[in-house]
Amino acid sequence: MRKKLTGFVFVALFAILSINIMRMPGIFDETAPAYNEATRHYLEQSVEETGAVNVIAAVLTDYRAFDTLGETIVLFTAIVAVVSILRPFAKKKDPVGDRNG
Amino acid sequence: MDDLIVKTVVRIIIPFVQLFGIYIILHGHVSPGGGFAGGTLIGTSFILYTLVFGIGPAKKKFSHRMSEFAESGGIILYLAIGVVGMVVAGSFLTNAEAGFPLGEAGSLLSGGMIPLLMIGIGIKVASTMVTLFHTLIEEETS
Amino acid sequence: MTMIEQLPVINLLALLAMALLVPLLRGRSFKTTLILGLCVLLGVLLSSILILYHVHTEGAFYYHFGGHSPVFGIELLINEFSALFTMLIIALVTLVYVYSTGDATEGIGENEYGRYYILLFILLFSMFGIIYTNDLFNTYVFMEILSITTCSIISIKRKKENYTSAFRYVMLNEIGSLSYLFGVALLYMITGYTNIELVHGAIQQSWPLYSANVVTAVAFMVVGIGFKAAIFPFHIWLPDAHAAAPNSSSAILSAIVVKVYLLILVKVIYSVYGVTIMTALNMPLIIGLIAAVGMVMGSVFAIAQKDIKRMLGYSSVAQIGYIVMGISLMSVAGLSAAFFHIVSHGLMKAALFLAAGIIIYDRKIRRVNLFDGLGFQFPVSMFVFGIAALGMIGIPITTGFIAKFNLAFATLDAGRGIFIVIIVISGLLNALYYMPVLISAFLRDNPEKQRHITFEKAPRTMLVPVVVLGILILALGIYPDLIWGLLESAVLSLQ
Amino acid sequence: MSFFQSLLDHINYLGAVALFVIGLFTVVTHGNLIKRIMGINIMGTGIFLFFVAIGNVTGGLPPIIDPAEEGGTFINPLPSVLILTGIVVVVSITVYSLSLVVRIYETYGTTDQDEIAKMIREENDND
Repeated sequence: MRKKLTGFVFVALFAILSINIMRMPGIFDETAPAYNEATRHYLEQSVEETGAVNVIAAVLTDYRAFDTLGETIVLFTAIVAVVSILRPFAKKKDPVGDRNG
Repeated sequence: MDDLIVKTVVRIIIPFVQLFGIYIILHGHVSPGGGFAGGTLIGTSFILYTLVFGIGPAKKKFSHRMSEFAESGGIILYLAIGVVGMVVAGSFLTNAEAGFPLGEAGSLLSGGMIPLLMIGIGIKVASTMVTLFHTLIEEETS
Repeated sequence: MTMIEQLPVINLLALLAMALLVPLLRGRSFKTTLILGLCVLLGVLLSSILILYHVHTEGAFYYHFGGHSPVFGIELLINEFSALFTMLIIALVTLVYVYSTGDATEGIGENEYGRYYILLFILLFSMFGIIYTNDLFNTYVFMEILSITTCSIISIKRKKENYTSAFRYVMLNEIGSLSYLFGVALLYMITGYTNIELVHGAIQQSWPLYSANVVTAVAFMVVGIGFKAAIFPFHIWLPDAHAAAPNSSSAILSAIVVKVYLLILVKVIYSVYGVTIMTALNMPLIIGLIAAVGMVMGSVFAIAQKDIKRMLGYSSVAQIGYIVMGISLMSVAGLSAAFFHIVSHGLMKAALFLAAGIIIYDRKIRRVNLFDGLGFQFPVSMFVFGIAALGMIGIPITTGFIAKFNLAFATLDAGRGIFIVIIVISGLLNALYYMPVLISAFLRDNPEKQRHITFEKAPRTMLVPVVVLGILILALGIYPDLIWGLLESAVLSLQ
Repeated sequence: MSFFQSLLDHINYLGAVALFVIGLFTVVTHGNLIKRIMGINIMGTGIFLFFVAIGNVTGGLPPIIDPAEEGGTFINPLPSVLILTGIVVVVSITVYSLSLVVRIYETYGTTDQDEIAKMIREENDND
């Protein structure tokens, strides 16, 4: 019985969300609200400002480079996290004085 | 998986996979792709090597020490480029004003700091994938 | 760009560089890493104070990355709000860092020390980033770094229940982050910006036109941050997570990390949407009800707890209800009461966890009913524990009383007088679970029937921070104007 | 007729929201830990589809701007950049939770949450 109830709750959630989605703007061309002067700047000026032809690479590593720095730190943290769980004890092979992990 | 055919085939194609990965990273600012995609390619080639030849020889190819260096190396390269922008042009991670040569758009040597950052990201992603895979694999054997 | 305006990024880089340096310092003894870490923390504290002074005198300033305008680049906004809270966070973390040199490594393997401190510095880096940044998607990236570091700190000790509580924490945290990201996507759909101020400007006119977007975005963002900040109905992960973590890190988790998510909630409600939209969607009443339920139920659950750290975890859930109540009043008085409670709860909860940590570190007991007569064997830590517990209840001379008093006043001004009843009830419930611990510690005699006071032999690096926290709790209680002016200007800088 | 037209316009968003809700359902109701990690991935994919659907421009080319020829409609590049960042985040969360599952399986011998909860309850009763 509980399974049916939770199933019903999620169907209701999807119904509410899709009703809201239908009331949202479904425009997919230059007049869409998301296609504003920021996008036009990326598409028109990015070649002169960054010299990169691939606009996505230009945005990724020049305009929003701080995001990508955060990204590499997420990767670095993921390694430290996984290593801290799965490599608990100093291995025979590794130098025993390995105090900083 | 010590089947001879698989070993020889893998030994032949791995250099080409890595070469293609390096191509994708270096051409990140000219054609689709870039640091993330190219790094994944190189990482997968190491994982393929580990799968076929087992963890022992793979550890020699991509030792614990080297993976440690590659991880912090990627980030240090990224930070160094950012600090250059900060020192020269006054704000972190600047490209054009910080004196990085923009070069002629569309050519390989264009884009100022973008290819350098792409290489940094590529090293980081590749070494992350390989280290995580080795950690998970090592877990079973130890 | 004058030198002062480079300081925020220098702070971020210093914390990050320290985190990267720890694995490279493997050769030398561990002492040098600790001392170097302390220098970095003190340096960042000093520069945060400098930034706060600069912002207080010359006003807020922006830091554009790459020299791009905020329309298509990322920027940091350093105003009273971000300068003040980064300074408070680094000050509290430095205190807990000094404490952790003795205790955090208890229960972790021999070569784990380095990993714990890498995670600690990255945790600090992401908290600074969250409070500084003026970009919604950038906040999401830093939130993810914060949640991975928090989860791995929780699961660093090699105990069975750590892994299950850490796993449940990851799952619920991920639901929270992805809901927040869904809110950001909805806002991006109608404005095209991810910069907080530009989104604010664009929403003011266009929200009646795209009301479906704004309503869904508000709902998802508040629920998402609710999951992460452990606001009442979404708090399930907090007690186990904070009980499993090492003592000093549960102090950091409970006193600081949860508050950072509440600061994001404040940024979202006040800087992104603004009071007009929130009152139009009558969100204040909904959030106020959630907070009221949280205040009462959090304390009710805490009463039933046997493990001291789980009890402190549940009491955190109740105190978060207070803060969210202050935020939901949508008034300057309400928000400054909420900020004051963030500061006072941070101090009190850190003092409680650190004091309990000394006892757990020494006696390895965690059951609440085994605290009989510990007042004689652990006078210093039990005394500070007592001050902080009285503060939580709201006894006059402590900072807790000032916080609750201002909150009550703020609810009166905002015309929601009935919430005062809830505040009083919650205060009584707090007394119900803190008093027994104090009574059994000071009045009952311990198994060894020891009546004379013998000072505990915990290392000095653990006792000094606990005493400093006790003094701060009393100082803020007696003379709250120390930071009240700063808090007021932080609130005004958000509008 | 206009309802079907608007339904067609919003089909990307509906698909994204459907994925999000299915992922949420999997995370909330399933007991098996690995299935819950898969649920998180489904949720992440749903949101990234939603983000990219926002940036879609009908008839837009991928934004590789050839300096020679002018004009041409391009898709909005910003959502794609945000997704590159988002994918890496969901990957690292998945790796972390998988390593947790490895440890949980090692200590409890099962990856089913209800059995683990039962074991914990038994331990709490007798100690």
